[in-house]
Amino acid sequence: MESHATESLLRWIVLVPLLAAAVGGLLNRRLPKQVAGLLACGAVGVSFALSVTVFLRLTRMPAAERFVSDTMGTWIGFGNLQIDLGFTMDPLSGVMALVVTGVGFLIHIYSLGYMAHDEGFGRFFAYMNLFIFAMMTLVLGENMLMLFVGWEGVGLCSYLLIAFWFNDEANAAAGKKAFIVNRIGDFGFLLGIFLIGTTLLPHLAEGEGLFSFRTLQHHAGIMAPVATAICLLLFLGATGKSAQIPLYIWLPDAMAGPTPVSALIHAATMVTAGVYMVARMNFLFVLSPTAMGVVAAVGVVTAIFAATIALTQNDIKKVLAYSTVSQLGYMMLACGVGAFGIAIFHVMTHAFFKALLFLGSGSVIHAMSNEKDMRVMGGLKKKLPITFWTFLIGTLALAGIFPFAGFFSKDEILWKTFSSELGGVLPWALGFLAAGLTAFYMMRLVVLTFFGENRASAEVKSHIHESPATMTMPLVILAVLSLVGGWIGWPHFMGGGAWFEQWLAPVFSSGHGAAAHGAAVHGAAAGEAVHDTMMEWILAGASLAWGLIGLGVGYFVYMKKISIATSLRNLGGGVPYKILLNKYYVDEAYEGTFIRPGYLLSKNVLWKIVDAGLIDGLLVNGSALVVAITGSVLRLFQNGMVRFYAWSFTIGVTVFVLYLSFSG
Amino acid sequence: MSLITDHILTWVTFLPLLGSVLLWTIVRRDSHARIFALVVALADFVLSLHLWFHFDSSRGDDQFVEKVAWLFNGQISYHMGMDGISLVLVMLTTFLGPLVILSTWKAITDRVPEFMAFLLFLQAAMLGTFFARDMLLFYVFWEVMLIPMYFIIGMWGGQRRIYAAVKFFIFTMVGSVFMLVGILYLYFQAGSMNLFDFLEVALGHEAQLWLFAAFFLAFAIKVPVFPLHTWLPDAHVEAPTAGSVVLAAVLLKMGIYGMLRFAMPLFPDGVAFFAPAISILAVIGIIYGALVAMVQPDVKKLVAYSSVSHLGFVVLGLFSLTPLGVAGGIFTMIAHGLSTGALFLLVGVIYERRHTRQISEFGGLAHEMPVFATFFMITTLASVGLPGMAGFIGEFMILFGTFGSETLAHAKLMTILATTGVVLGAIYMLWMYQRVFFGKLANEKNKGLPDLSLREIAVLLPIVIFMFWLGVRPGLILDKVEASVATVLAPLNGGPILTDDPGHHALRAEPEPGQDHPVFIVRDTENQ
Amino acid sequence: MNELIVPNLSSQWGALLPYLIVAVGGLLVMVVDSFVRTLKKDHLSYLTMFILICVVIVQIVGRRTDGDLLGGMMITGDFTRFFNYLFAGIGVMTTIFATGLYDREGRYRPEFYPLLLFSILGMMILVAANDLLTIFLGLETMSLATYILVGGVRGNIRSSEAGFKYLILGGFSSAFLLMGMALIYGFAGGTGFADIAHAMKTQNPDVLIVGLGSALMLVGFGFKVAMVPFHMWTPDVYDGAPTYVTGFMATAIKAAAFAILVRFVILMQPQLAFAWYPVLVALTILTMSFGNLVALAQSNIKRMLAWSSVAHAGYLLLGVVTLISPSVGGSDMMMRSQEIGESAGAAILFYLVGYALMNLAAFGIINVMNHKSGEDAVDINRYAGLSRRQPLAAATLGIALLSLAGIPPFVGFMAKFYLFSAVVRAGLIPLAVIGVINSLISVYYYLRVLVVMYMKEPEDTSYHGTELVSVVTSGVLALLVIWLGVMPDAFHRAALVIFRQIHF
Amino acid sequence: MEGILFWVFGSMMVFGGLMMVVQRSAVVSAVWLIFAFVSAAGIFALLSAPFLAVMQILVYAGAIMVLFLFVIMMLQGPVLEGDQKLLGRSLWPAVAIPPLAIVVMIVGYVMRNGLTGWGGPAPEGFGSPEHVAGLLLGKYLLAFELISIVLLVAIIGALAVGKDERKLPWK
Amino acid sequence: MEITLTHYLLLAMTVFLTGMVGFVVRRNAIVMLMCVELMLSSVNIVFAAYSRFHANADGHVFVLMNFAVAAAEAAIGLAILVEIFRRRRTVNVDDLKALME
Repeated sequence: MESHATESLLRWIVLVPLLAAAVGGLLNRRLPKQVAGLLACGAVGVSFALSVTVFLRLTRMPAAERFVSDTMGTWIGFGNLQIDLGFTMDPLSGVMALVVTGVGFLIHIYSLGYMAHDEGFGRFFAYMNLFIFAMMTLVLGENMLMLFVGWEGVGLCSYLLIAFWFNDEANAAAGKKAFIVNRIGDFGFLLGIFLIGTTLLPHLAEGEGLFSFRTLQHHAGIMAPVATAICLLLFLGATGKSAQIPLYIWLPDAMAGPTPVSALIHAATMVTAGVYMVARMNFLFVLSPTAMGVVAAVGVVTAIFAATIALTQNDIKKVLAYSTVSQLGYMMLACGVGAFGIAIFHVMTHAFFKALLFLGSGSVIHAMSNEKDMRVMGGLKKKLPITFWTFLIGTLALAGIFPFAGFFSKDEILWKTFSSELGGVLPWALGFLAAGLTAFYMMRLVVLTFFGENRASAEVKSHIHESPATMTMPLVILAVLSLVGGWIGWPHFMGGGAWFEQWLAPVFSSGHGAAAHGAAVHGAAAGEAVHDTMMEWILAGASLAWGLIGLGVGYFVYMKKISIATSLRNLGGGVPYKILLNKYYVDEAYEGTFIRPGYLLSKNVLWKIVDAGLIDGLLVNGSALVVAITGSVLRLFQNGMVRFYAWSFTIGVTVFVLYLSFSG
Repeated sequence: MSLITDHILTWVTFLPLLGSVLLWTIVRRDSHARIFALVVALADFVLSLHLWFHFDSSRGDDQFVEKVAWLFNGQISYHMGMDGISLVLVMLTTFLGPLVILSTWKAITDRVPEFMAFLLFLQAAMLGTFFARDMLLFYVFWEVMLIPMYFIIGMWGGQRRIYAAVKFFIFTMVGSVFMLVGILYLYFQAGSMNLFDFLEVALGHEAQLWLFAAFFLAFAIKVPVFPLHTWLPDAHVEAPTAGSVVLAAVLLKMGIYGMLRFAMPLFPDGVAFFAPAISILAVIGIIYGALVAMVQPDVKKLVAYSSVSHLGFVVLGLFSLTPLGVAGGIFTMIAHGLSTGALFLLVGVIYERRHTRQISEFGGLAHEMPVFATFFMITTLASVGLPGMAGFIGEFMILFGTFGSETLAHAKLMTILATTGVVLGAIYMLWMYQRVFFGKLANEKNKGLPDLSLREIAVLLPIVIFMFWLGVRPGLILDKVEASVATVLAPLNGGPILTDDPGHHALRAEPEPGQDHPVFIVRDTENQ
Repeated sequence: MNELIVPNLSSQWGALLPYLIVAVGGLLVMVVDSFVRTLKKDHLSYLTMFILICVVIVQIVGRRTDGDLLGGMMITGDFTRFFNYLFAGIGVMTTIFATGLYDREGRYRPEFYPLLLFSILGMMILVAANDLLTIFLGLETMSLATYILVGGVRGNIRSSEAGFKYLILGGFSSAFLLMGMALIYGFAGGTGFADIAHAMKTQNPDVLIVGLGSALMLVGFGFKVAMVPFHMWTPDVYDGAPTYVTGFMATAIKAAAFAILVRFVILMQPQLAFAWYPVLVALTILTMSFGNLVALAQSNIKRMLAWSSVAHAGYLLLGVVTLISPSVGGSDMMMRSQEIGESAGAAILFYLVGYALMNLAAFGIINVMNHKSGEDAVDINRYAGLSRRQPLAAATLGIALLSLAGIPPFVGFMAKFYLFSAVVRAGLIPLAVIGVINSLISVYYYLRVLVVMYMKEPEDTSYHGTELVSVVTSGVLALLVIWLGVMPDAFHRAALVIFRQIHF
Repeated sequence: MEGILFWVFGSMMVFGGLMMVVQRSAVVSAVWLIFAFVSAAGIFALLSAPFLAVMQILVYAGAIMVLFLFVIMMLQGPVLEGDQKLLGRSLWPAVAIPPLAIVVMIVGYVMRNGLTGWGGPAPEGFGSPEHVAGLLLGKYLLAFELISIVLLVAIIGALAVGKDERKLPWK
Repeated sequence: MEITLTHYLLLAMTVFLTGMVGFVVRRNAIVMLMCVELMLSSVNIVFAAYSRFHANADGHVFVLMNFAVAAAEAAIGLAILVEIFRRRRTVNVDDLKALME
């Protein structure tokens, strides 16, 4: 095993937010709001700064050895099962760490303003810091178990923050739903871990951490026979965390939490954990074309499925939520076609613009006195100029308009889908379609929110105002990032260096190896590369045009000809619209097939019939009753009649005599 | 000092009994009784710390052994010993002892000296059970344990306390009487009641099956394993808080301990024969317990059923026959002891205030009692096995161990089914939490409920600290039990997952290559 | 024809002394009561106790001339001394319990003391019997005295009825016993145990004559120990008799009857016991089960304990069954089987003592549980909340009942342990299983009393133990119950030694 | 000769017993019992037990039965009325079958195994008062003493139970 | 036909069973006592017969003791019966139902 640099700063990236969370959480209301806010933001800031420091150190290393680790000792040590408590940073986790702490920091700042008047201020920041801790554990964890700690930790924070305003039962329910659905994913994840562990354990050398990513990568070949199973199980976990079909249902509900939470957890960071994990385990996924196919298929179907739902939603955050689901589908698609680097690239750009959009929507909601329904918004352009312009930038980025960040990542994804051996025309077409839909519904959102007349009540209207600087400043920064953030991945065909991909290349080397292998098998020639470049140009142009069309149509329909929307709504008797509005009735289907029957089964059959009736009633009390009744019946022999007693005596004697006669 | 340290196990066991007797006879004032009991329990804890710090983790055999002839010319002896498995359970018991007593400060106002006496008596019996290395001694402690618990449930319990107490008593007796016959049979095969002599008896296949069934029944009822569990919810619901805590935290562990210490090593054929069936029951218990817990209207009953589910994991781990699964089971016992104990304490807190445990009576408590809500949340999370807390380590090890088990039939399928319990656990716990703590404060009676007092925090805080501590540093327990687990499993020819590769000597207590039989005991320590 | 064989008494006075003391003591008590008019009421009880204690002292300090007495009519040794101690102890306890109730209407029974002593004399003789005639006379002395103890409470119809039922059924059973003896006499040509043993060795026993004879004797003893189906007097008589007499009967008579039963089956075994062994096994099982099952349905504590005594008779019969179980008789396994027989016998002895202790402790409390009006508290519900009113009485009764249920660390558990271990040792595992199932069932009804005492609030607080002396005495017995439950070994070893003396 | 007497006394005894059982009046039953006892004395005589025969008449048929008759007369009324009916018709089989079964078994056994003869005439002086007295005062001295205790107990008992409390001799 | 030991035994058995059946069927307590006496009497015949068979008088002693015990038993039985009769004005054992389940 190659030696690698150790970096004890790493642990503090993780631990500082934890300490801040602990302090903030324990002192809670005893801490003045300013102090609490400062503590929380400061902690994340420190974390960010440390991440940058370590990251820079990473950049100075030779490309192949970019890896630092920080081990805090054995976590679980039993027999030859050795799991360390440690953190590592390689190019992949470095990028993730920067995104998480960076965006997290901005959102923390934003929250200072957004949550300023909330009574749970201290609690909120404690949770947020705890989230950063968990997310960093997930990202920097040295092994799968550490990742799983973070994985569950972010789920917990998500739960706590969704249910932050627990007064409303719906929020609490949404939080619970998020946690539980994630747990379903974890079910697969855990099994995946077990499968890896049992496959690998007999082959480990002394002192090798069983689930350490380095070990896994090192021994990936051993796992080849069961790679498909492992990958599918792990992917089940990813569908939970990254809100893919069939476990995406929690994410839209999760919008019940405060908007910064939606931005941080349910857009920028946590939900991408699944993508991160798949990318992290790329060396396994590439071993199984089946698994890759499933990943790609689920990704693309999710992308288009969520996009269609987003078309009809009226809640501003719900639209963004479905959009997030859709974008996560893109990322999965990228992973599925082997373009892990691009997936992470999209993770990053998406973090920028989706955080921006959420924060912007938060600003809107803040201005509209917590109103989230777009149907009563409108005309906010003038009153919230900063919000509007930054929001628009985010929209353009999401719609994939050149030169915003989204263009680069999304375009790359579509291109890879098209060109990869694992992709093809059909996935590309679906992704392409989804991209147009995205542009359309985003424009719809923008128009309904910012353009036209305000449709709110006078009371609400009078309170509309631009948000404070703590909120707008992050918006601006994120807007800038949404613009320029994609440029680091400027692709080759446009004269760039695809620096982002190159940076990650060492992590995905095996993946690339497989892709190269596949290309070699299929006789990829140099000539084809030229053709590819042409093709790339064409596709990029098409997708840009397609995005613009989407935007245009959206603008046209909702700004000029609202009747079109109405007639679309009534298309086919309004059934398609209704289906979309009600999200394909998936929640209801789950409720009807699993939850309700499960509940009724448990209550009426298992508890009432099996437990109380059969086991307790029939077996336990029943046998007791039989004994008691036997006793009561036998008791009747004791009738007080001496003659009867004597008779039973004679019977006893007779038995003896008879027995003796027969035996003698 | 050597008077104490030479007979440390006796002291640890009988100090509470002494306190109990004094409470019966001398200490009659309520306030005195409380303080006296607390002091005794604390003293016992301090004594047990001696065990913890002087325990040699590298050895899998018994330590601090005491052996005095008792009956039949020493064929039956007062034989006390302690290995790592006993150690951790003993520490759990003595650690919870003072906390439990402290928790009853306000809750028990009727016949306080008697209550404290019974609690201490119970503690003595439980400790004795963990130490006993003579089967009859074990059986005596095992049965004696019923008496104080029976009174605790029956005298200070809820509405249906009598039903619950009697059910508890008789249910447990049902199993143990058959075990007694089994013990007697073994006694005449071995010529002694000593566990280690039992281990050397060569039993026929059929005898092993019968004996294993007899032993297993006794322990399975105590655990409780699936169809034998119905006493548990009743006992839990009706018992006073302290009773529930002890019941959940320690008493249920007796069954597991018994399987591990006696039923499994003594009858390898029985284990081999029954393991598939038992693992199925365990899995049923996991899922069934969780599903039934989900629909309970009473918080305590919910927690009770959750115990059925959790202990299903432990049983599964045990019968995976892998060191990992077994160690995970032991770890889960501790973790479950902490988390479920804390849950019952918390339920007790709210019951003291509101005199109801119906979930529907609550809602929105997080407003009125934020500290309480926080403790409850932490405990809930510990219970559902959130990574980073104690529960996760155990569950992970169990499931991982089981998954890799090569002796257990359908191990993979069992693990997959069992893992659904992880999901279900989150469902019922969080749903309960949501209904109790979240939402609007709808019920007028819940307005203005006082938050946790300092005393209550003092009771809960140590437990919570350990939940985290063990979650981050499970080595605290694992190091102590590792060698002992190997010893216990040695008669079963080990779990393949960790030992089948000759290239690695995975376990420190693995026999030396040249040695044919693993050393169960170091006789020298007995004949001191 | 045959010359007068006058037994040489001079060397036997020492061994006869305990019997003489009790016999003369009985007369003395009677005489004192009749002629000394200045006596306080409880002086008679002191005298009675003194006499019984004299028996103990004489046995401790006296010379031990073991062996045949009075020309083989009796035999003395550790075995008889052991039972003499037991009877004396039970007698003292019974005297204490009885004396406590002097003041109650209709309970002053001066005849109680001589009758108690004569009854004990009968038992002592019964245990020491070495001749069928001695058995018969000892048994009748014991029984006749007991009939009056049971039925002699004037003005109490329940007592009279109990006494009459006991008497008439006792007479009925005596007829069977006698018929059995007659048949055995007919086989052996003599009534001495020595004659019988000799005949057993030398002649081929006729199954119907000897088998039926011994079976009928078994029936007679079975009546005394309350073996199903000869048990039916038990609940009625225990219920109707004054409680202290019930306690006496449940412990002393049972002990005496089992003592002679054990000696009798050993005498008959191994050649013949197997003729009716399966029937005995079946009746043992029935006895255990019947007793426990019906006890479940009782609400009267005395009846409950009566049925429980039937059940305990069943357990003890289990010991008897083990004692003579076929494997014991196998010639090739003689060494091991002797061991088994000894362990069974010692277990029976231990059980009898333990049973006496715990039962006396229980009856001691029940005996003094009265209403102000003098009404006995026999309904279990009268004990509600006793733990609050009289913690000591409740704890004592509780310990006694838990011990009866066979819960450690009380002597009842150890007794069962020794017994069942002998049973298992003899390989009778199904019987052991039935035994433990039965003791499981028994737990329920014993617990019910505990439930009432400790877990129910009192409805009528006017019932309470009136006699502190009795309560404290019972408390001391309860301590013995614990002590013997924790440290039974010395006593058990003694029991082994004692039993060895009569065995094989 | 012995044969005839045996059959005579035997059938008298059985008949007396049966009549005692079936007669409803207690007095009549008692008289039939005396009849049976007298027959028994005859049987004793046949069995070379003259002393027993005499004692049977004196003690049994004399003293004991007089006691019975005395009590019956003392109690009068209900005792003399006797039983309304002995047993329900349906219960007769339950009562009768066990003894019948015993009879069948034992008779069957006897028929299989044959009769047991005497093996010789009784010795001279057998069963005479001297003979029995020798045993009573010698070998069976204990029994002789014990029976006094038994009778004493019976006296105490009869007094204690039978007498009114105020009239107890010692009060 | 020679009268053998067996004849006497069978006679005793018949008488014994008669007494036994009488005991079971009769309600009158005094008659029940008499039935017991009858049964004892039959036992006496067995003893006497075996005494004759073995040519030793041990059985005779037994019979004598039997007389005494029977007398004692009858005395006590009748005493208790008188006491019961005083209270209940009955000697019908089926009326003795103060003690039953």
